[in-house]
Amino acid sequence: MVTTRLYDDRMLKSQRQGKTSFYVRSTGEEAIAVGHALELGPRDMFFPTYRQQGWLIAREWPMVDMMCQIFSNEMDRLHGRQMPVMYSAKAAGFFTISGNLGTQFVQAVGWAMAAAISGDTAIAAGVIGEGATAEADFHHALTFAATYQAPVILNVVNNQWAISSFQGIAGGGSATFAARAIGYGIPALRVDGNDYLAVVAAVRWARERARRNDGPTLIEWVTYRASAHSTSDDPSKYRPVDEWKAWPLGDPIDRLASHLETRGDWSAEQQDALESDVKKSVRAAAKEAEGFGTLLDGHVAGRRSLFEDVFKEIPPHLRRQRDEMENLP
Amino acid sequence: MVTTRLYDDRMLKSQRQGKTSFYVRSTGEEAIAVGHALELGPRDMFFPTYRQQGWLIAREWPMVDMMCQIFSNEMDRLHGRQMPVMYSAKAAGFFTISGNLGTQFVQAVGWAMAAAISGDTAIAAGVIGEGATAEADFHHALTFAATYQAPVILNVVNNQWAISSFQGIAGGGSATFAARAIGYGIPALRVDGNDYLAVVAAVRWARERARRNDGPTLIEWVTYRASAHSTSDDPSKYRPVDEWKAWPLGDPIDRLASHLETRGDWSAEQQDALESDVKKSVRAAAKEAEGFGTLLDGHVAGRRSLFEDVFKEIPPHLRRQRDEMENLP
Amino acid sequence: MTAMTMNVAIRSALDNMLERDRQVVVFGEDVGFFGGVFRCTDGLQAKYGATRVFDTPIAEGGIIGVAVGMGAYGLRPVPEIQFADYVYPGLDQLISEAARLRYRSGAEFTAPLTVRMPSGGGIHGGQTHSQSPEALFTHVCGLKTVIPSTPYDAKGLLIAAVEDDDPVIFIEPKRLYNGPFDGHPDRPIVPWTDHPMGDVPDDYYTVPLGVASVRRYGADVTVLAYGTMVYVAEAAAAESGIDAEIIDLRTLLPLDTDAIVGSVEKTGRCVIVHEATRTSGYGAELAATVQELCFYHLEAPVQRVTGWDTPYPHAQEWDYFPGPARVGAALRTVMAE
Amino acid sequence: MTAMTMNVAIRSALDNMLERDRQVVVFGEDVGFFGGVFRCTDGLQAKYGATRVFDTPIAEGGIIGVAVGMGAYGLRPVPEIQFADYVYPGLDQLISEAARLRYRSGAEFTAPLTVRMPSGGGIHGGQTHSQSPEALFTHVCGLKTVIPSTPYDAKGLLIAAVEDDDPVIFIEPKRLYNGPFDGHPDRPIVPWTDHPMGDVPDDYYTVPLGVASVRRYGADVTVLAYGTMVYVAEAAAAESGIDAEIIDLRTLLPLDTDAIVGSVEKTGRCVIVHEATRTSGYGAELAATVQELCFYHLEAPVQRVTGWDTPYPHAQEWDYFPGPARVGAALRTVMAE
Ligand SMILES: Cc1ncc(C[n+]2csc(CCOP(=O)(O)OP(=O)(O)O)c2C)c(N)n1
Ligand SMILES: Cc1ncc(C[n+]2csc(CCOP(=O)(O)OP(=O)(O)O)c2C)c(N)n1
Ligand SMILES: [Mg+2]
Ligand SMILES: [Mg+2]
Repeated sequence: MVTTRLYDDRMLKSQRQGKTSFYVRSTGEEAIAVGHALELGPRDMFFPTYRQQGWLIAREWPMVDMMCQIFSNEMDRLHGRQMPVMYSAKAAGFFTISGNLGTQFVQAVGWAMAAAISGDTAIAAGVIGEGATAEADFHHALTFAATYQAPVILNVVNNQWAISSFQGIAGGGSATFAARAIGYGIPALRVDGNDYLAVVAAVRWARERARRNDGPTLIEWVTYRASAHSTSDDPSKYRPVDEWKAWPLGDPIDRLASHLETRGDWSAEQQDALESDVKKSVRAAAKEAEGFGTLLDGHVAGRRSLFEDVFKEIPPHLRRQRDEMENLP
Repeated sequence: MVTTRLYDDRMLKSQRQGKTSFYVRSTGEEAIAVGHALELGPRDMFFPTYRQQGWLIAREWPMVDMMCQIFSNEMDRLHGRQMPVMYSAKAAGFFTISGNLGTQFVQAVGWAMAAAISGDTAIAAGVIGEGATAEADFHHALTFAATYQAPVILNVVNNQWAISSFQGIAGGGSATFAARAIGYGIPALRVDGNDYLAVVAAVRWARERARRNDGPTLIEWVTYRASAHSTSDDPSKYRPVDEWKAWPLGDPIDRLASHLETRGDWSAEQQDALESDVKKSVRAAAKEAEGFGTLLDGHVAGRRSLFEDVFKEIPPHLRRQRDEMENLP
Repeated sequence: MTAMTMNVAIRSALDNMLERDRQVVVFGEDVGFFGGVFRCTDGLQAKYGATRVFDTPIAEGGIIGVAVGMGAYGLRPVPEIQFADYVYPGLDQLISEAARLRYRSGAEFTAPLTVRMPSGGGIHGGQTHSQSPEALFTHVCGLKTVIPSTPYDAKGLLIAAVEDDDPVIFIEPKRLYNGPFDGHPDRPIVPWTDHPMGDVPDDYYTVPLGVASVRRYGADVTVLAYGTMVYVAEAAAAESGIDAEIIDLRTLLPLDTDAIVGSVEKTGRCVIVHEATRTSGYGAELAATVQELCFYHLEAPVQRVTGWDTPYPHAQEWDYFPGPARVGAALRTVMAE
Repeated sequence: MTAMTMNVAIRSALDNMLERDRQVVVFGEDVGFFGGVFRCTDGLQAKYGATRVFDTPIAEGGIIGVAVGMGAYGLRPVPEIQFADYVYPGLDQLISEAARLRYRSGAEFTAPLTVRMPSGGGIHGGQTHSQSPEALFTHVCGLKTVIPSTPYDAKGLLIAAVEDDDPVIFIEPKRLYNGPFDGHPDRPIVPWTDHPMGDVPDDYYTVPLGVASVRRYGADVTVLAYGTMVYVAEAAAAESGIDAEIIDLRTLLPLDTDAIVGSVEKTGRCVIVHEATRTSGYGAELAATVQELCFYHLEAPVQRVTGWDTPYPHAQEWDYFPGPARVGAALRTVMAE
């Protein structure tokens, strides 16, 4: 969680410096992704939103690789095609992120169905923001998960905000998001997503249900989007500027640290040391990644790759278009 | 209900005779549409499916007009454009039917929102089959109805079947359709849809809630599709041929008649007399409508009207296309 | 070889692929127990079990959505959309997801789906059982679009589509399920089982995607058609006595441009026929391409004969359907210039 | 007259219409309290109340769905789709419902919606914030499609769209919100507030739908463009020194065919420019139409300059964007023939 927080801070700074075009922080919500990453198995598949970078960090995915994606540079495995933070890391069980809200939630169910069809015990976990639960994909995910009893964890991250809209606009005023599951006959939990230990316990429970083929579980994670929606957003236009300071439910990092301190397993000094160590390694990674190029210095992925991966093989009309591009004066 | 049943029988026969291309009966489900028609107000709007013809009959909409639509003849107000049974009758509070499942359910919510925005006490009632609840529109309807507390009745007609699929395929195996409402904080009822008096009571309750601006109500009507899905369907391929004879929940017409008989308000003779009267008037209407043409005699709506009502005014490109059609050798 | 109708040929393709490849799964509304409203999957659930051939909830968006997830896992899903008119709720998953998965993940994840759907009119289906939305798919980069016109091609192309590692939209002209339809509703159709092109091998074979087929050689004018319209073009050529070269495109994307250019350079004239509405239909792309590539060979403007820019009507469907009379008129027009 | 950016002009149109017509309602994701991510509805909720200007759940299908119901009731809904890339979940309600309501009800029910959405790239938005899906709408009979290129037109066309009794897709080229963009990202843009075309009346006025505007008169070649591409075409003409006649289509459907034919008959050459992917893009319809109607006047094949048939990339967006160099090359090509 600490690493995720500091990674976010650094990337925010990079965005401000023009090294990338856009950034999304997960401040305050780190426990959810990190808890999933550590509790799900190596062959399970996570269908994240753009606010689940904590998974990659917790799985010790090379930070330089993540940053190269952010900088769209020549080492970016996605060839500069995707907006920053839209990682894809199959080997880490991290599905390619879509800019379209909700779409991946039902795909997680399809993946889980496929695993079940194949007699495989791997499971899937989908993530959706409370705002995006209004999309069709949420309903489809629950319907298909219920009908086929798919081995999937359906996570609703209720961080209270969807850009400028409070959760009530998504229907959170008249019922909880956990309650949505009732109508489909899917067991559901509503969990304090800022309590790392609660996250671990709930994920384990749902994971075991899925692994034993007892079917899907929906978990509503109550948390709070402490930062702006993204670097394109100015929350002062729609919520009190200092609302975040009240940290509804408390900063998950502080809460875990003070729990450990109370138990005598951790100290403020250790926390400081950890943070300064992590800061150093984040800085080192950033330097290394910047060395491969950023949007600022223009060392971005080549344009030739534009035409690759539209299809498995480049069809004639795309070859003609690529030639046209390359022969431009 | 009797009229609806006999109307359906007659139109089925017309389809067999080739006077129309297609027909859908509502056998066994008549109470739901009829109860709505008689309990909602003249300015309320009903968003029906193709199995709600009972509304028009109960509202005493001219049967000849309905049949002209079935026969696509020159008196068809829809100019032969729509498949049979896809009526539109604004003056009867009956919204134009879509061949696409589900789409109208959320439109009912929009209509109700519009009434509320306009300070109007008219309300809307949407209808969806249990099979079609899996469509996105169902979820959108509930989400928007909950968020804006729209004055709408959201009816799920659970007739157990969606063409060949039992309700379990739509998720009805793990929870009731009424339970779907819980997650949105919408009050819901699950009602015996073959008990006409229960229909009346439930519609009244939901209507008053909406009228008083107490918000939406979802009602699951438990009923049974006694006939084939449509004239294009052969249910013997997927359910016991005599299943319908067991009339799950009982024939709504018989049940009401025997209730009235028990109370001493009705008799078998009266029932017979009613049926033979109705049969006569249905036959007379059919003769009259057939006089205006049917698919069999080819006296169908003219082709010129093909180009009207695509837009309010015919744009130049459609005028050119119409000319081209008319100048064909 | 067995005499097969087109829906039986499609079922045979699915049967072969379910048998050969454990990754193939088939599903959709009424597809499992019942065998599909057009019977294309009849008997497959009994043969391969409800785990691999199954019914789905009525939610086209959900059907494509789970198919994308299944494809990412490693299966080869072959979902059916009951009518092409009902694909729209699934378009977001097709456009934003299936078509983009390979690109946005640098080929880590792919969506090897084949989405089957019956299209076209002529069955009194009105505006919601008659549409031909193929042009929409061809505008989406990352999707391939295929439309067969014979049982033989249907089977071979479907197998090729299922084996293809990209998402393929497989459009089945429902007017051809039972027999070739030449656009004369008053005449009986010859069932495929009595037609030479209804001879279909029982075993596995493929017809490659991206290759057109010349259905009639001719010197006067090139007709570009696909699906049902191939037979309408044949009827129009026969009735008008114009020596048309009729190309059945079979795959709309990727398009067999070479076949088109070769023919138009020879004939110098081109008529394009489709049943979909005219404006921004696939005929627009074809006409634009032909004039780009064959401009100096063209003796007359490329003509489009298409459905009118109106919804498909119920009672007047034969006024809507671009039948042999309209195609014949276009042939005469280009020949007159 | 006030100097307005395009988003301010749009807001002004909504303001005028909310004031004049009680039936107008404005809604969408982040549209109400916040005023929209592009600020097009800023201040309107404060002025007209949350009953008429409001936030919606994140469900484009639901947004269009309730809008259709509202329109049937008698309101004039003006929903916003936050980015055109997110219209797909709403396509079924647009295609199957909004576009068909009048037709299938014999004009008993109508859907006088105006669906606003920002389109186009050049803001580092990657594949999900850069798309130009206009061609899809033009293939759907029953929808009108409008794309303005100046603040003045944006306001006048938007008012005309809101007053129109048919469903109108109103596409806002987001690269033009702040100022005319000529395709040179390295050069500063002139903000609309310093630009003559940023002068916009505060009061109600309309610019009629279906009428193109000639942005530059010329004798050598006709350029058909809309939205951002109008400025790219201007830059290309200026840089190449070719005397191009540049037509800003403004409405794609219904199309102002007369304006196009008049110009191409004069110049004998035609270049079409759009940012959307090429295959089955609206340029295909334009090219097909031009060759149909002006065949005997054409001296060279109609050329299309478009986005490539790939998703819109993030880092290489200037390689994707059809800038003045590509348009200039096409102008030179047609002049050389
Ligand atoms: C289909 C679609 N519609 C709209 C958007 C624009 N959008 C991006 S993020 C966002 C808010 C999402 O809120 P929520 O689901 O609560 O997730 P959070 O940002 O809080 O993590 C919106 C509306 C989008 N990306 N996709
Ligand atoms: C969007 C869409 N998908 C599929 C269909 C094809 N279809 C027509 S009726 C039907 C079954 C509907 O079942 P249900 O909703 O339970 O209504 P019922 O027929 O029982 O009244 C199906 C799948 C359709 N009309 N629209
Ligand atoms: Mg949120
Ligand atoms: Mg049903």
